[in-house]
This record gives sequence, C-alpha cells and structure tokens, in this order.
Amino acid sequence: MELAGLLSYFVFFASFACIYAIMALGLNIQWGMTGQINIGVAGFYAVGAYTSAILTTPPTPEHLGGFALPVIVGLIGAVIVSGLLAVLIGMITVNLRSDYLAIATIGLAEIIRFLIKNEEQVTHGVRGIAEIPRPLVESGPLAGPVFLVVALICVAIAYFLVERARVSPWGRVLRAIRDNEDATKAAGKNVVSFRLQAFVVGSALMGFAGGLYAHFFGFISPEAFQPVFGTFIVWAMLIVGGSGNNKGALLGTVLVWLVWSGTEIFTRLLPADMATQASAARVLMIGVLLQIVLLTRRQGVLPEERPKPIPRGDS
Amino acid sequence: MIVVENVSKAFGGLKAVHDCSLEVADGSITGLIGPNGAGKSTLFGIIAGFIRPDSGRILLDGRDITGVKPHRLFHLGLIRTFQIPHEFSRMTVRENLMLVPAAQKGESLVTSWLRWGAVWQQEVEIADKADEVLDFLQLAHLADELAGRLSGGQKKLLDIGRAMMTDAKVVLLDEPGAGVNRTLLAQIVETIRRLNRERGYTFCLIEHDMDMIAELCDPVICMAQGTVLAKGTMEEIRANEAVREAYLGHTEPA
Amino acid sequence: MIGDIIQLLIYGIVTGSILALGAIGVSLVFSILRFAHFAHGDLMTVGAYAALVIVAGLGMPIIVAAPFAVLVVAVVAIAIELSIYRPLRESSPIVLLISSFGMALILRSAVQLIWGTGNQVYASGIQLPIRVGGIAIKPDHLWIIAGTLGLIAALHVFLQYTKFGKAMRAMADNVDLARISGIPTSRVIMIAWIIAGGLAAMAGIFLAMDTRLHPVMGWQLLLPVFAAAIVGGIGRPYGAMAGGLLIGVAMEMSTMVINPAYKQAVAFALMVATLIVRPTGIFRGSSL
Amino acid sequence: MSLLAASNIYGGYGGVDILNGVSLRVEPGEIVTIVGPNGAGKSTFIKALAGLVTIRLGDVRFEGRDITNIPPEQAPRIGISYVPQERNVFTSMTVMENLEMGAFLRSDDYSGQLERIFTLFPRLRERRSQPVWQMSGGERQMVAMGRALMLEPKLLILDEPTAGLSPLFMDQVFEQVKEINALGIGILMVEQNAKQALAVSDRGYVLAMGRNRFEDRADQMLQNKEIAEMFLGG
Amino acid sequence: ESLKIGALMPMTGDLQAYGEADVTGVQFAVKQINAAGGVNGEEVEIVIADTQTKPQAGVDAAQKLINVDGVHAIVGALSSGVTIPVAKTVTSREGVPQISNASTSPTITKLQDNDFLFRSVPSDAYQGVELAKLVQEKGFSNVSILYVNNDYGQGLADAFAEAFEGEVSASIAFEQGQASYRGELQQAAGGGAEALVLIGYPESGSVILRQSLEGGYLDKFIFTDGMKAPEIIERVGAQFLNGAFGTVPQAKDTEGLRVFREAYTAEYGDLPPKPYYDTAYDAAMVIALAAQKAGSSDPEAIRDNLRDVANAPGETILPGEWQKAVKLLADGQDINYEGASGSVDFDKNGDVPGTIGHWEIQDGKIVDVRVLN
Ligand SMILES: Nc1ncnc2c1ncn2[C@@H]1O[C@H](COP(=O)(O)OP(=O)(O)OP(=O)(O)O)[C@@H](O)[C@H]1O
Ligand SMILES: Nc1ncnc2c1ncn2[C@@H]1O[C@H](COP(=O)(O)OP(=O)(O)OP(=O)(O)O)[C@@H](O)[C@H]1O
Ligand SMILES: [Mg+2]
Ligand SMILES: [Mg+2]
Repeated sequence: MELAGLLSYFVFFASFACIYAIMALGLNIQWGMTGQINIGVAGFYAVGAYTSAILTTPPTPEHLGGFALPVIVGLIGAVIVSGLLAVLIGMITVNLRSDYLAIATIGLAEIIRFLIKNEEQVTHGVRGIAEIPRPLVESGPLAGPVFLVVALICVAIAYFLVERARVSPWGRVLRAIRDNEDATKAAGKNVVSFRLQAFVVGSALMGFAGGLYAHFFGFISPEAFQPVFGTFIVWAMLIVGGSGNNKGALLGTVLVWLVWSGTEIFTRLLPADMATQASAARVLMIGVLLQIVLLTRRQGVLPEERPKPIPRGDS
Repeated sequence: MIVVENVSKAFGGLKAVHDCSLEVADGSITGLIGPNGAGKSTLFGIIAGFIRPDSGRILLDGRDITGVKPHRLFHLGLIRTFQIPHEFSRMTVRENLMLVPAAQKGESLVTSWLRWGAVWQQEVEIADKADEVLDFLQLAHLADELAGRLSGGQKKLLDIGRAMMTDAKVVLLDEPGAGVNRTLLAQIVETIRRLNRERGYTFCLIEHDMDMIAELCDPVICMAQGTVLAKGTMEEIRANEAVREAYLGHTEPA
Repeated sequence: MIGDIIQLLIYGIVTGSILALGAIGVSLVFSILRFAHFAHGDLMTVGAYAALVIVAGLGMPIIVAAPFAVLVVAVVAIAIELSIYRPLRESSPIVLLISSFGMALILRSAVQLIWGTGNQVYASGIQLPIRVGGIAIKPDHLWIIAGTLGLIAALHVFLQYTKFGKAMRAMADNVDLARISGIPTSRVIMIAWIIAGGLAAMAGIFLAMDTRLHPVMGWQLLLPVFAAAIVGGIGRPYGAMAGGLLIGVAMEMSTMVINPAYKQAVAFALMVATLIVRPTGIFRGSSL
Repeated sequence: MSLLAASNIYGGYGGVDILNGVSLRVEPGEIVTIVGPNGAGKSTFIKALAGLVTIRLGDVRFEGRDITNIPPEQAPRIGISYVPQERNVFTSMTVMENLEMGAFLRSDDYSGQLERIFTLFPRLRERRSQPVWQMSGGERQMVAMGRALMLEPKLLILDEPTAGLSPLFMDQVFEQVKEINALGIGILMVEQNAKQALAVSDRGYVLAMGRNRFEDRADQMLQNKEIAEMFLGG
Repeated sequence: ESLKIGALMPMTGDLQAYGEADVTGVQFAVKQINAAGGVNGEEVEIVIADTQTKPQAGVDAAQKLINVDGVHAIVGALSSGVTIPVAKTVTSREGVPQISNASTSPTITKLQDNDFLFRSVPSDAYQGVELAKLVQEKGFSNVSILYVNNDYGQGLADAFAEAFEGEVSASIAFEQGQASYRGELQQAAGGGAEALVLIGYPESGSVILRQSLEGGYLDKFIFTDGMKAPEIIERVGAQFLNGAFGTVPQAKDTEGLRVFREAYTAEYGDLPPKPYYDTAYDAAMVIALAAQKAGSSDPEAIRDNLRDVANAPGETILPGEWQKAVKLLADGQDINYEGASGSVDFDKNGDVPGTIGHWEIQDGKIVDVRVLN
C-alpha cells in the first residue's frame, strides 16, 4: 500500500469511527445512563440510513421516493423518523424488565431488517439503494476528507449534547431510574416519560448515525444492518470504553474500531485464496480480543465518572 | 387529610386488605400497627398509588386520588418510604437527596442544553438544601459516599431525608424504626415530631416498636386481617383485648 | 388444503422440537446465571459439526455420533464457563451478554475455519418421504420428535425428583443465600451447563438432520429459541417445550398466509406480544 | 474450647477495611448479642464469619478448627447456620421450598424439625405453598429464620432476627432463641431491639466503628447507664 | 504507472463455487501478458477482493480496491446484485472501468453508469427466451419458478415468464442462506406444476433441491447458468438429478475458444465445469489491451479505448496473442479482440452479443449438449 493508499485508508477508517462514535454515544444514553438494554441498535441505524437515502437519492421507479433532497434534509429526516419509531417501540417496551427489553429490541430490529429486505417497493429489498449522495463533495480525492470533517463536527455536537445531558439533573433522574425504579416514582418522577425520552434521544442519535453511514458509503442494503455490524460492535465499543462515561464511549469506539480494521489489514496481507479462512480468522480474533478486554478491564478502560460535586460559595 | 373508604385488595384468593376504612387527620401523627401480614404495607401501596385497589376509594384533602400514579401524588404532597429501604445505591448520598425536589429546570433536556446557567444556579441551591438535611440526620460525613454502601439503618435515615427534601403534606413511613439503633431512633422520633410541629407535615407511620408509637402517635390504628381492628390513643389500644390477642401478646407490659 | 395444513403442522412440530431443546438451555442459563446467552445457537452448531466428524469421518450412524457431540458441547460449554463467564460473573449481566455474543462469534468462526463456509449434510442424497395419505413424512422427522420427547421427560425427572433441580432454582434466586445454605454453587452451575450444552448439541444435530449443516445454522435459530423461551416462561422446561412448539407451528403455518420470508418475524412478533401482554410468559415463568 | 473464637479481625469490601480488629467468642451453649450503632460493621463482621466477606487479617476458629475465610457453602457443613440481615429468603420460591433448601445438606428425615418450625411460626404452615415474594416483611423474616433452623446447627447466627416483627412474634422469637439454645446450640445475634435481646443473652458486645467497644455479661450491660444511654436507647 | 487490475470476486458466500475458477481466469490472462512483456513494458498486477456474494461487502471491497489499492480497472463482480451497486456507487462515480464477467441481469443494459460499466457476458434477456423455448421443446406446459431474490434472479424469472407459452403457476422469490425453503416449495408445488425452474446459486440451490425431493414437492428441475456446478449433484445425488437441464451463456465453437482451451488445459490440466472463467479471462485481456493502446494506466483512458480494441474493425487478436497485439498497436494499427467466450464486441451500453448453451445432467455429470440460437 502506498502512502496515498494509507492516507485514504485512514480517512475511511476515521469516518467510520465517527459514525460508530455517534451510535456509541446514543447507546450510552440508553444503557450507560438509564440501564436500558437495547440490542436493537441496528434497527434504528437502518431506519435512519434508509430514511436519509430515500430522501436524498435521485428519483427512481425502483423504490419509494428518490426525492433528491439535500443531504442535510435527509439527515434531519433520519433523526425524526428514527425518533418517531423509538417513541412507538418505546411505548410498548420501555416498561419491560431490562433483559426482556434486550430480547424484544433485538427481535424488533430483526423485524425491521426483514421488512427492509422484503418490502421492495419501499426499500428495493436486498438489492439495496445505490447512488446516495455524499455531503458537499461527491467523488474524487477530496470527497473522503471533506466527509471526515463533516463527521467530526457531528461527533462533537453529539458529544456536547450527550455529555450535557449526563451531568444535568435530567441525567441524574435517569441514573436514579437505573438504580431503583420504584423509589424514583416515589420521588415524584415520571419514570415512563424519562425512560422514553432517553430511549428516543438515544435512538434518534443512532438513526442520525445511520443517515451519515448512508451518505458515507453511498450504498445501503439490509446486510449492513446485521446484528454484528449494527449492534454488537457498538456494544463492544461502549463496554470496552466504559459505559456511563462519554469519553469512554469515544475511546472505546476508537479502540474497537482499530482492532476491527486492524484485523482487516492483516487479512488483506494474506493470499487471496485464503480469503475464506481469513475472514473467519478475523472474526475469531475480534472475539478473542473482546474477551481479553472484558476479562482484564471489567469496568471498561474509563470507568463511569460521577458528575462533579457542586462547587459552593462557602464550604 | 387522607380518607380511606372501604378499600379492598385481594391477591389471588388472599384478601390482603378487606373493606378497610380509616382516616388520617390533618396535622396528626397517626400510627398504624398490626400483626405481620395484616395488610399495612399493602394499604400504603394503595394510598401511594403503587397498587390499584379492587374496590373502594382514597381521598386526599377531599379529592379522589384512587388510581392516581405515584409521581402525580408526589406533586400533590403525598410521599412514602419503603419498608425495605429503596435507596439509589450507585448514587452518592447527596445525589439521593438532590434528586428529589420537584420542578427542577434541568430535568428538561432542552433547558439543560440551552440554558445551563439557570440549571446550574438551581443545582447549587438544591445541593445546599441537601447538605442541611444531611447535617440534620448526622449523615454529613457520608455525603459523597455511594448510598449502596450505607448500613441498613443509615439507609432508613436517608429515606426520611428524601421526604425532607420537599414540601410534603403527608408522609407515609413504613417501619422507619426497623433495624435502626435505638439511640438513633430517638433522633428519628425527634425529627418526625419537629417536622410535624414546625413544618406542619402530617405523618402516618407503620411501626412495630411500641415505645416509638406510644411516644409519637395519636391516634393509633390497629389493623388485622386487612381491616381496622381498633382505633384510639395508645392507652386505649393497649387496653384492647383483641389487640393484645392478635398483636401485642400478653407479655407486653401494660 | 387440509393436507397442506397437516403437512405444515408436522413441520411446525419438528421445528418446535428443535426450538424447545434450545429454549430449555437458554432458559436454564438465564435463570441461574442471569444473562441471555447469545452463544447458545452456536453451541448448537458446534454440536451438529461434532457429530459430523463421527458420521462423515468414521462412517458411524448418528445415534453413535450424538453422545459424542453431547460430550463435546458440554465440555466446550464448561470450558467457556470456567475461562470466561465465571471470571466475569461479578460484572453486570450485560457484560456477560456481550461476552457471550463475542463467544458466539468465536465459535462460529472456529467452525468456519475447521469445516469451511459451505453447506454440508450428514448423508448426501435424499431420504425419500413416507407417504401417508397426501402427507409426506420424512423418517428423520419421527426421530427428531421422539428424541425431543425423551430428552424432555428425562430432564423433567431430573429437575423434579432431585435436590439439584431445586438447588438450581434457589441459586437462580439468591446466590449468596444458596451458598450459605450449603448448596455447592459451582457444581450446580456445571450441571446446568452440561444440561444446556447437551440439549443444544441435540438441537443442533436435529436441525442438521432436518435441513443442513452450515456455520450460521444455530445463530439463525437463536432468536426463535429466545422467543420460545420467553413465550414459554423463563425457567420452566415444560414451558420452553410448549413455547417451542407454539413458535415452531406458528412459524411454519404462517407461510400459508404471508410471505415465507417473514417466518422469523412471526416468531419475534409472538414473543413481543407475549412480553407485552404477559411478561412472565404464557406459562408463568418466575418473576425474579 | 470456645465454640467460636474470632480474634483481631480486619477486613471489608475490597476498599478500606470496615472491620478494624474485632474479637469475639461464643462459648458452647451461650447466647451472645452484638449491639452497636448503624454502620458499625456488625453485619460485616457476621458476613466475615460466614465467609461472605474476606478477612484480611486475624483468624476465626470454630471448635478449635481454623475456619478463616471459609467458603460460604462449607459453613453449614460444619454446623454454622446464618440468617442475613437483608435478602435472606429465596423470593421466587415457596415457603416450603425455602425450608427444603435450608435442609439441603440433610439426607435424614427432617419432618420433626419441620413440625417444630411450623409450631413456632404457624403462619408458615398456613402459607407453605405461597411464593415468598408475595409475603409481608414480617412473614419473610419468619421464613428466613425457619430456613436457617432446618439444619439444626451447632451455632446459629442471626442478623437482626426481629427487625420488622410484630411485638408478639418478637417475644416469641426470643423465646424460641432460648429454646433452641436450651438444646445446646450456641447463638450469636445482632440486635437493635437491644434490651430484649440482652435480656435473653449470656453476654453482650458493643461494636462501634469496626472495633470492640465494650463487652460484658448481659445483665451487667443492661445496668450500665453509660452504655445504655449511648447504645441501647436510654 | 504499472497497470493494476482489481478482481472483485465471491471468495465466500453463495457464489463461492465460482470465485476461484473465475479468479484463475483473470490470473491466466495476466500470466500470459506478463510472460509476453507486460503492459506498456511493465508487469500487470492483480488485487483480489472478496465480495462475499453480498452487495454491501462488494461495495466496500470495490471502494477499497480503488481508494486504497489504487486499481485502474475492475473485473467483476459476479452476481448482478453486487455488480449494480458497485457500478452505481463506486466505479461510475470514481471513474474506473468495470467489466463484469458474469452479471447477466437485463437491468444492467440500461444502467446509468457514465459508461464505466461493461460486461463480457450476454444479457439474460436472451437466456430467458432461450430457456423458455427449451422448456417447451421438452414438453412441459406448467412450471413454477423459484428465483433468488436479486437482480439476477428477478431478471431471468421475468424474461422466462414473458417468453414461456405454457402456464407459470407460481413465481416466487427466495432469500439466500435460509435453513428451510419448505414454505416456498409448498407454494411452488401448489398449482399443479410439472417441474421447478430454479434460478439460483449452488449453495441455497442444493438445499432447495433436497427439500423439494424430501418433502415430496417437485422432482423435475430446470436450471439456469447459476446452478451449473457439479456441487449440486454431489449433494443431492445423481439419481435424482439425471435428466435435469438448463441453459448457460456459451460461446460458439470459434477459433478463439479453441486456442484458449488449448492454452488453458496446457497450463492447468482440466477445464472447470463452471461458467465464467472464460469471460473473466476476456475481461482482463481487453482491459490490458486498452491500457496498452492508451499508453497509460489512467482509468478513463482505458475506458475510452475499450471499444477500440475489442470491436471491429481491426486486425483480429486471439487469446494469447499479446505480442502480436503490442506490435500492431505500436504500429498504430487498429485491432479487434476475438476472445475465449466470443467476439467481445461492446455495444453502446457496454453489452456484448452472445449465444446460449443447453446443458444437462447425465449419469451424474454435467454435459454441454449444444449451443442454442
Ligand atoms: N404482591 C402480592 N401478591 C400476593 N400476596 C401479597 C402480595 N403483597 C402482599 N401480599 C400478602 O398480603 C398480606 C398483607 O401484606 P402486607 O405487606 O401489607 O403486610 P404488613 O401488614 O405490611 O405486614 P408486616 O408488618 O409484616 O410488614 C400478606 O399476607 C402478604 O402475604
Ligand atoms: N456491600 C458493601 N460494599 C461496600 N461497603 C459496604 C457494603 N455493605 C456495608 N458497607 C459499609 O460497611 C459499613 C458497615 O456496614 P454494616 O452493614 O456492617 O453495618 P451494621 O453495623 O450492620 O449496621 P446496621 O445496624 O445499620 O445494619 C457501612 O458504613 C457501609 O458503608
Ligand atoms: Mg409491611
Ligand atoms: Mg447490619
């Protein structure tokens, strides 16, 4: 690989990391702060991606829309639609016990994937949606770096929103719910509403990340939203980094993504006729590395940070 | 203040509360005693909106609150504690208290995002108040400790502290004395009395410690098998043969 | 038409039996160790391939291969328990859940590395169906159903008439208290893994007999297995069986009215509906 | 030889020590009560005896045998039964199953002991097939006691056995403690109903801040004004 | 800069059975070229990337081929379902020529690809029609179709159904990689069909065949090119498949084919019983010729010269005649590549004309019966 190749690989890597970072932040609101186990991350990710794709691609008879709207409109749409979906799903599931919520959400995410696969008039089924525009610069050597800058800005905004939410009294109520739901009710908080808010804000961020992904990759199909890429890896990022800690979420994203991509570089070095073994070996390696991290750093690299005590005038 | 009218609640075939009617007068400290399993905690659950009664109704200041959600009741000034302490174990003791006040600006996400200054100012006020309460309960040295690390009795105190963080009208205390060191209990008793006198809180408390009941409560209501067995001053209750039979036992010095 | 329905019912019972065997294990692990074991489907896969070694490698019949596969999966499960899950037990259940998800990846890719990514079968060629009226019954299907019934009956005896059965539930409830009551918790956990792993191996073998071997075969079945466990009520073997049958039959029957591609969605939909209407499962699981 | 002898115990939950040198003994046939302020480390000490909290320094002997940091599941085998302060019942199981679990280690016929427990707590007989999560606080406490008694131990450790019990049952529990003790079983209990507890005890200890603060014969202790004021509620 | 060709092939997934043979096709071409002096005097390099037979992975692989490995042209992908998104999102945007050696979907003809997508295999618009004729010839009047749910399957199924004069009692899409296809088979068998037209790939295809036979649904099978692989016979059993038949894009017995076969067997021994290694070879050849003609490895220049070197008029260049081509081009002469799979004449859509062959399973072997037309 030449220098130019390495550089563009880095841009590719970093852009993807940004997308995952936004998902990890969204998940941190749900799991790290509220204790909701959402294993349906991929579902919201997919819905965001498809929404933005349908809104921004050129008109076509093959699937719904092709409304050729600007990318920014697509992304806003992604946030709104995934948020609305979260309201819907949240209303029926937020009161489930956390482990049941886990299984319910992964089930719902899979249903979403089935719908995307089979409702061809809307999503073009397994054929996917191609020709999704990139923000600002469509192609050529500048497209990658420009996207990266956009993505970094998005991460910064998402980080600000989530971190502020965490240290605010809103975040405190969420942590209380995580600890003891009945007592939170007894303290006059509308638990259902807070949970729903957390679920929706987190899911909307995932939807936003999905939109970014669509515009980054240019093509989406149901495969991109399989549990491994859409959900598992995000969880791994959050847990490795340290759940409940937003810096941890970012750090975890970079670490896990480094490993994931690192193993890819490794497999690219292998001869091509070993491709079958190589891709399996890669997944194996990721699994093993994850176990090692979990075993050696239970709390994640950065443990949950308590909001700083309030500084007061006298004491 | 609180009127319970013919409330019943059955779990399966078991009538935990059965056609129970009672009143908690404004400004009183009403004691609720009765054998284990008499339905006291269940009745608290019903009053505080955690359990839906099968029949009957609950009035708060003349207003029907049957089936109203706990968090709404909280805003109507009705607060409960739990028999088994319900602390927020992974939050600090101070945070446990700071959580409680209602209408915190920062509980709205949008306000937190856009008007941080106002949120912060209010935080400082609430923190000050929490520290006052902690001083009062002699828990100040544990303010930054995780609540999960408190001992059983300290958790009880914290529960009471949460009730002190608001302008409650009625506080339902489920066995505030159980497992609390007797010397500390004397303080709790004092606290309850002061809150009652100085701030006009109305209390209704379940307790098995007759000394505490005798010292604090008037009137005392004794429940058995889901319904009211007797009501009166502690002396009257002690003199009641049925109560002695069902609850106090004959060894209890009269 | 009636023929079609009966035919689908048979397929449903076969699928349901396989789901039930998986669901019992999931449910056992869930109630004792308190986490959703996402590697369970891949344990099934390992079981199926372990049997393949004997069947294809030594030319033995499945009935000989099955005990070997049960042993292999039990050993694999215990090895995972000792090396990964036990050290992680003090962390939150979600860490275990994610770890088991990682374990699923490890098992799956190991299978791919060893046996390749393609489809395989125990016996190439076709097993022609027995025809009864208009209904085609594959002999393997009878084996699957009979085998499942036998295994579940045996498990029932174990849980009902041995101390360990109850000890498992006690542990599921309160580990510390179980320990101070003298219950040897690590041994109980081992037994649970042996049962869950063994049943998973059988489920994998049955699945392979019914369809084919493929590295993702178990993973694809995992969510219906969870669905069966939840619909049946976590912590009840008979519930898991009933849940499995219900989900299996519903999945196969649904193909009469909706696009077969939505078969899995039917399982999830049933599960979500159950969770909402009766969170403890239709057969009243424990509500810990 | 003491039934139980703990000397100079240090230990805690991983961070700082909660126990800073606690010593205590129970002679055969004795009832010993520990009192002390909330958070003194009483429960922690008991847990350390039962193997649920790691002892960093010091040693525990049971009938002369070193049982420091014994695995918790071993304790009942050598004759120690323990009722924790919190989470002391199997909530998802029925009353009967809780009692059966208490007898997990027994392979003999324990129906006599079961009968004795039902006589002590008639409510348990009534509710034998009710799941415990449906029971009131006091009823649970009875189940917890019942479970521990199933084993007929040599030493019974009770962490606040009467918390939440009605006066009637509280008296009965203390009665029963005496009766159990009369069979030669040593009893170590932590109590906040200190006066009643000491009234049935042979000796008492006061624990404060993880240290021995005071120890004496129980009747002496009840008469000690200073101690009564500071720890027994005047 | 030396020419780099990306081979975008399914090394895993449903079309895994074809990946290796097709990579060999590309490698064989490059081997011959490098042995004869290379393109513009430099050795040609191949970078292989795995599509996993999945569009998402395919697009990812293509993006990396271009942006990271810096290839100048791409051969592949196989399945139309992968080729189309790759062309739409990657090659047409980045301006890199892509020649698919196996994607037969009719959709590709009309694709908006800025003229960067070509193929060295004929469109299924022909195969569907020829298959319909063949089925009628064999005397079937009622069939049902199961097709893999992608552009390939749908394109062929539509073309077939339109041309078939008998009854198509059901036409059902199926997903790759499922464990059970009984629901689909039940529907397919429902309408009194005599045979099943199975348009798919060997991996899921053999599962469908087994389940159809074991469930007693249908036992006569008709295939297309995607199922022309000996693996299916191995898995299902020869006795059940004897007599099954199908179509495949197949070259007429031309001079180019003869020369290629000779050279190939000399190098590798046997000819693989699978399609598309020859079209892969041709794709690599024309890319190299175009680069030679352009005198550079610039992707756009290669694209601009593709038709010049592949189409008439010009001196005929057969497989293996690299030195001859280099010489003619150096002399400024026009050349016309006539390849292993046919004349390889790209029309304005980047399509090539072609002929369809009839194959059958006889005595457990795949036999090429004849070239239809
Ligand atoms: N969720 C439930 N399901 C079934 N039965 C219940 C449930 N909750 C309580 N009960 C039963 O209702 C009766 C009353 O219980 P409750 O907790 O109100 O008693 P209590 O008066 O507070 O007793 P204590 O003084 O022991 O706390 C008990 O017999 C208990 O077993
Ligand atoms: N699980 C735990 N993890 C960390 N610290 C703990 C834990 N449990 C108790 N502690 C700490 O140990 C100290 C002693 O607690 P312990 O429960 O032993 O007190 P106690 O004397 O039994 O009080 P009480 O009478 O209120 O039950 C407490 O101050 C608490 O901070
Ligand atoms: Mg109660
Ligand atoms: Mg204690």
